[in-house]
Formats: sequence, structure tokens, C-alpha cells
Amino acid sequence: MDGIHDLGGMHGFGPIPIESQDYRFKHDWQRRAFGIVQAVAGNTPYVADQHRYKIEQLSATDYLTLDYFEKWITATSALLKDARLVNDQELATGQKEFDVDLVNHPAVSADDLLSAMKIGADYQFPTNSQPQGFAIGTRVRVRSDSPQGHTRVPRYVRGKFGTVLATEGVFQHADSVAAGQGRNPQHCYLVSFSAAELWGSSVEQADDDILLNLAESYLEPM
Amino acid sequence: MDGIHDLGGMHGFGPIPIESQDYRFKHDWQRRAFGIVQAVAGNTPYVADQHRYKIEQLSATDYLTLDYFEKWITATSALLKDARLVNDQELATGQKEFDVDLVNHPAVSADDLLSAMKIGADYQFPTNSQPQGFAIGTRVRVRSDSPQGHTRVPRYVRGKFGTVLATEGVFQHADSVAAGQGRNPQHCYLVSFSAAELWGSSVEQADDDILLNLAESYLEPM
Amino acid sequence: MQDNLSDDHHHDPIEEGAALRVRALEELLIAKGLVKAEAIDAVVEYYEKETGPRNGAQVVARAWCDPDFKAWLLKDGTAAIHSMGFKGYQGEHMRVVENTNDTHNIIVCTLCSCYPWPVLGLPPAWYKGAAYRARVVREPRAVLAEFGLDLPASQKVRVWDSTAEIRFMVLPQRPPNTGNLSQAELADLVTRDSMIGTAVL
Amino acid sequence: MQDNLSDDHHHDPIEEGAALRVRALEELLIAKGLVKAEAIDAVVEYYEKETGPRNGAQVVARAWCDPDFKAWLLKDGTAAIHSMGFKGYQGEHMRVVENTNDTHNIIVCTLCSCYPWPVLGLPPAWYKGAAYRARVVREPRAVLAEFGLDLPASQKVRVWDSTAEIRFMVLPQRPPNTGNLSQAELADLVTRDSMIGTAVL
Repeated sequence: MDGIHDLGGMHGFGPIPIESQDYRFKHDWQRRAFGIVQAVAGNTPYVADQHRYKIEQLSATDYLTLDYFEKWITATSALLKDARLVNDQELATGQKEFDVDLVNHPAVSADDLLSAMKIGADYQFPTNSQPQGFAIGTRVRVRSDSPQGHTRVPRYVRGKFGTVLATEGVFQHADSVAAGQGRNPQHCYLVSFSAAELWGSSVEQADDDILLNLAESYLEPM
Repeated sequence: MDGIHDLGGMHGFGPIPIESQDYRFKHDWQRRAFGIVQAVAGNTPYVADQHRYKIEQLSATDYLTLDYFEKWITATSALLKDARLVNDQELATGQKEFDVDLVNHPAVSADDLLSAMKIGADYQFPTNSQPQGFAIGTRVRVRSDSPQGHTRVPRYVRGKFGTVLATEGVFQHADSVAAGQGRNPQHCYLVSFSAAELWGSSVEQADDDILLNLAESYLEPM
Repeated sequence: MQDNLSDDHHHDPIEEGAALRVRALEELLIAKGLVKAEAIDAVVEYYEKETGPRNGAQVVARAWCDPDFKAWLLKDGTAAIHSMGFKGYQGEHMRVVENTNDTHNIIVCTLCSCYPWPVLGLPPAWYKGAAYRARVVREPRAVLAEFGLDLPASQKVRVWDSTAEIRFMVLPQRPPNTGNLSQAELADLVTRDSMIGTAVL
Repeated sequence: MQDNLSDDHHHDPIEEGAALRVRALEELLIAKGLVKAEAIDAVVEYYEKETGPRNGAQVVARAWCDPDFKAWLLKDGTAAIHSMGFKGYQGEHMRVVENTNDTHNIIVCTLCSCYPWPVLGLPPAWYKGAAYRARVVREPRAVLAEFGLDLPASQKVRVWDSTAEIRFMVLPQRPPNTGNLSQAELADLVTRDSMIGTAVL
């Protein structure tokens, strides 16, 4: 989705607020918001790309003005609602209106949550399980595809030419997972773009590089 | 400038508010705002691309939330300030603080303003005054240039391939004019892009076309 | 459509702020001698009452009735339209694009709100809004469907994005069973949206 | 850094709204049995106190002291970092990129806020904000200058945009005149920003 979240290369956002924003949590409610998002991810369940997609669907103004963790909570609330674990009325009041199936959606314990966080999420498949369409060193062009749904190709590389530097292995495909269309595993490449290719004559320094990890289906041969 | 104003192709803005926004002026202050912008353009002076550039420099949130004519007034106020015809204090209070040189900035009369509007602004130069780099039928690529300043290349055609359908003649160059760097006249082309080239496999109908007028310096040979 | 500050006060404090700001600016510029109130009056009246889609409708109706004019209009829109007296700011350079059974045209300005003022007047708010500008270059058929227009896949859509000094206007197809109408009667049938391309006749 | 609703009330009504909303959601989910308050406590404490840039600093210091480890780290960042126990969510797949006299690396996530949690903890707010994400891929040198870092044109900048499951971490250059320091002392020199690439040591 070519939404406001796709900020790479945009002008107009001013200086980096380094000093005023060198914090991870400024308010205790941000800590709680962070914790809630982690604690219900497993039993709802949802994965990061689904959570990201909900945030991407905020209005552009909300995206730019809401606190980061408020966006997280908004996305998590939407995912809980999609899973029919809460309803709008409950979210508005904080008052429980109906019971949920706790056998299939059990609250995670502190120990189990920490264990899960320390293990992480495995989205990888065996490297030889899918064909590798691009050899290292190949010149590729990023496809113009720009689906309405979640995708992990920033606009600023769309249609641009780059070079495959490495394959990272085979992973589930973010677009497919966020759309609820299965895992669609495919190779993920490390692709290098020259700054000159991305920004043309307005480039800051032509021979600087920008590197991205891009899935097989985002690329086409040059 | 790759700012929020460059909306072409973005997702997330919902349905067209056809019924609720089928008006030109909803409030009388919008009429006054429109009139002010026209009435001071000549004696400030400024041209459309300078006015557009001021609007583009609004914060993204202001751009998306302010009324259209409030953006116009904000831009005009900034241009008047740049010309040292008003200052911040005056703009804040509406109270005059200093006199201006009315010999060089005379208020336009109703008749003269209407005459000027009916004549229009001539930004064209003789067609043979500049070399025409691209023949009709030529395949071209839109350059990746994306300057910090005002430009008239939308992001959604950047790096894309199109076909020159016509030359429109020689015009002053918006980027140069808005940057205060002179008129830099050059050919302006009508360039056609297939929807498939712009939107890839997410295209609505592959053989639809999108056509833009693009200046010589925005294009490179394929 | 007229309202005033006290009206604004009742229904929309944001509008009130803008209204106060515009009033302050107008008063300031008048006090400084930079603007004359009657010039503002005149230009507003001109664009509200003397220009507008009735101008474009006359161009369209004449093209339907006069094959030579139509040929000229499609070949040199600027000269043909100016010859009818519809000229001036935002209409200095015109390209008229013809709808046919094979092709449907639609105009937009994705970067701001360029629009052919002398023939269509000032644009409606939706034309200047984010949704129309964002979507019509990507999914013109979905946008047209919201306007009640469902095009067959066999009809190609051409979207004209107004990125330079040239302004576009659509020449809609003449409605069926209008052979007995005068040029003036035909002009009455031509809507603003049919010349933007968000409607057919 | 702790505050509460009444504090919020005094300085920022927007914050108060978010705080009330989060409290309501937490109470709702607890009432429904979907979440345990102690699980929230535990995960917050873990990311605030047990992970963070001290982990990454240990990786860096070891790489400076142990050439074999450094070679492994650059060849297979995932295995080398996991071998030190720094693993888990947002650090499942790691690529470590080395700063040299010829090349300076810097990491970003333009689409959201991807960041290597097990080695660097949670990202600072500026890393997640619009200005950093918008600008660092286009004008990394201007951004670095705002961080107080002026790079020579002779040093190539490589910007790593975290668009998939792999998380990046910068291996900064070892500061001069540190030959006599222990690995633990070296780790104390390594800053978070040096591993993001917005600082050098």
C-alpha cells in the first residue's frame, strides 16, 4: 500500500528531533501499550506484518500526529476486533460485554511470553525449498507493482535498477501473510542501489549506496 | 519537492466526497481569500509556481487538514512577507505597522485586474527558440531527479518509461522559476504512460493510459 | 451559500479561525494600499458569474454541430477556444480530448488543482481534494464508478494529469437522439462533469 | 521518567487521551482473561532492563578483540550473535556491516521502525519518526551532520533500509589509542548510535 507510512525520500519533515526524542518510553502508558501488543500477539494471534498493515491503514493525518504507541494500540485493537475477541463498545468503554473462548485464546504467562520473545518468530524456510531466480551480481529492476494491501517495497525504489549482492534465504512473503493468503515462501535478496539511480541529479553524493532486502516477486530481470 | 502534495497514486484517502464537496465556495471568506490571491499576484509580484511551492512547504498535517483557500492565503501571506510588503506582526494582528512603496507595488484596480485575468499569463517562448531533444514517437524515461525545491514531476512517473506523443512548445521551467533562478525555457512534451508500466501487476486495466506534460529536462532517452 | 462569522461560530470553530484570518489579511492589505476591495469583488464575481461550465458547454455544442470547428478544436484547442472569447488565466494553452466509443478521457491535477478556468470556471472542492487526486491516476475506473459511471473494459481510459501550462478539457460524446436540437439546446445538455470526464451525457 | 494521569493532565491533554485509552484496553483484556498484567510487566522490564545497546556493545568489543569472531560476525551475523545469547524477536536474522575508512554504514526502516531489539534494545523515538525515516535514504550526509558527524566525500555512505526479516547492525571502527583496554573496557566505549551509524567512536 502506497500510504503515508512509506516515508523514504519524502521532503518536508524538517530536522531530526534528536535531543527531544532520544527516549524509548516517555510515559508509563507507552510501556503498558508496548507490553499489551506483545502479550496478545500470540493468543490473538497476529504477526508483525498484520500489525504493520493496520497501522498503514490509519488516516494520513492520524499516522503523522498520533503517538507511536497509540498507533500500536490502535492496530492491536483492530486485530483483536477482527478476531472477534473484543467489540467496538468494549473498546470504547473498557467494560467487558461478552466472554471469549479462552481455550483457544489463553492468556500467556509472564514466563511463556519471555520465552517466546527470546526465541523469536521463525519465518524462514529451507533455502533450497524455492527456486532462486536471481544470481548474485545480477542487475534487476524493482517491479512497478504497488498493491492496495501491505507490501514491503518502498516507493522510492519502484521501477529503479539495482544489483543483487546476496540472497538472504527463503522467507514467508509479507504481502501474502498480511492479506491472509498464506505464507507464499520465496527468496529474499539484498539489493544495492546507487544514490544516483534513486535521486538523479539532485543526489547528495552519487556513489553512495542504499541497500534493501527485497523478495523474489518484487524484482524483475533488467 | 517530494512532499505530501504529490498525491498521485497514493492509497488511503477513501472514497471521493462527491456530494458533500460539489461546491466551489462554501463560505464567503473563501471568496475573499480567492480574490485576495488574484489581486496581489501582480503587484507583489508572484506567479503560480511560486504560490504552489509555498503551499507545498506547509507541514504534511497542515496540507491535509487546512481548508483549500486557507492554504492559498497562507502561501500568499508568505510571498507578501518575502517581498517585505508585510511582516509577521501585521499578519498576526491585521494592523498596519509600516508603509510600503506603492509606486512599485500599486494596488490593481478592478478593471485592470479583470483585464489581466482575461489575458492570462504568457509563459511561452517561440517553439524554435530552444532545441527539441525528443522527437514525437520517441520512448523516454523520466529522470530520477527529485529536487528539494518545486518541481512538476509527480513521483508516480519517476523512473518510468513513456512515449512522446507531442511537443507543446517552449515554456518557462517551473523548477527554475520557483527557485528564483530565471525562466530557463525549454520544450514541454506530452508523454503517455501505460497503466501497466506505472502500476505493474496491481494495475486496474493494463492498457489504460496516463498522460502528462513534462519538460525537456525531466526526461532522458531510453 | 452566503454565511458570516457568527454563522461559522455556531457550526465550525476551524472555519471561524480561517475566516478571521482572511478578514484580517484583507483589512491589512487595504490599509497598506496593496489591494482594493472592489478588485476582490470584481474578480470573485467574474469567476462565479461570468465564467463557468456554460462556456465550455458552448464549445462542445459547437463542435457537435460544426465538423470544421471540431477538427480545429481537436487540432489546436487554444486557438479554437480563444476564438470564442473564452480565454485568460488558466486557459492560455488548451488541449481538448475527444471521448469516443473506444476511448474515455478524464482530467486531474495530482500535484495541485490545475483546471481550465475560462471554459469550466473554478473547480469543485472534490477535484482539489486528496481522494480524487490520489486515486484517479491509479484506479480511474473505480473512481468513475463512484460517479455512477461504469465503463466497459473495451473502452480505453486515458487520464490527463495537468502538470504543466496546458489545461485539458474533455469533448464528451453527443447524446443519442439529439439530431433535432439546436446548438443552444445542445449546450444546455452539457454538464461540467462531462467535460472533466467524470460523467457522460 | 515515570508519570501518571494527573501529570499528563497538566501538560498534555492528547497524552491523557492515549493514556486513558491504553488503561481501558488493559483493563478490558484482563477482565476478559486475554492478558495477564504480570506478562506486560515482564516484557516491559525485559526490554527496558535486560536488553539494550550493552548487548550490542559486547558483540562489537569482542569483534575488535577476536579476529576469528569478527570474520564469523561479518559472514554470518545471525550465528555469531546468537552464540553470545543475544537472540529473539526482531533479532532472528542479523546482518552486521562494518565501518571502515572507506565506508560508513547507517541503518533505518523507512516503512515502519524495524530495529535489532536483542542487540540494541528498543529504538529511540527519533529513529521511528518521520524526519529520520524520510531523509536518511535521500540525504544521509545531511542527517549525519545533524548528529554532529561530518563525513569526508572520500568515505562512501551505505544506507541499510530494513524492509524484510533481516535486521542490520553497524560494527563501528575501534577508536584509536585503545590497544591497552580490555574487552569489557572497550564495550563501555560503544554507544547505541555508533551501532545505528549515526555516530562514530
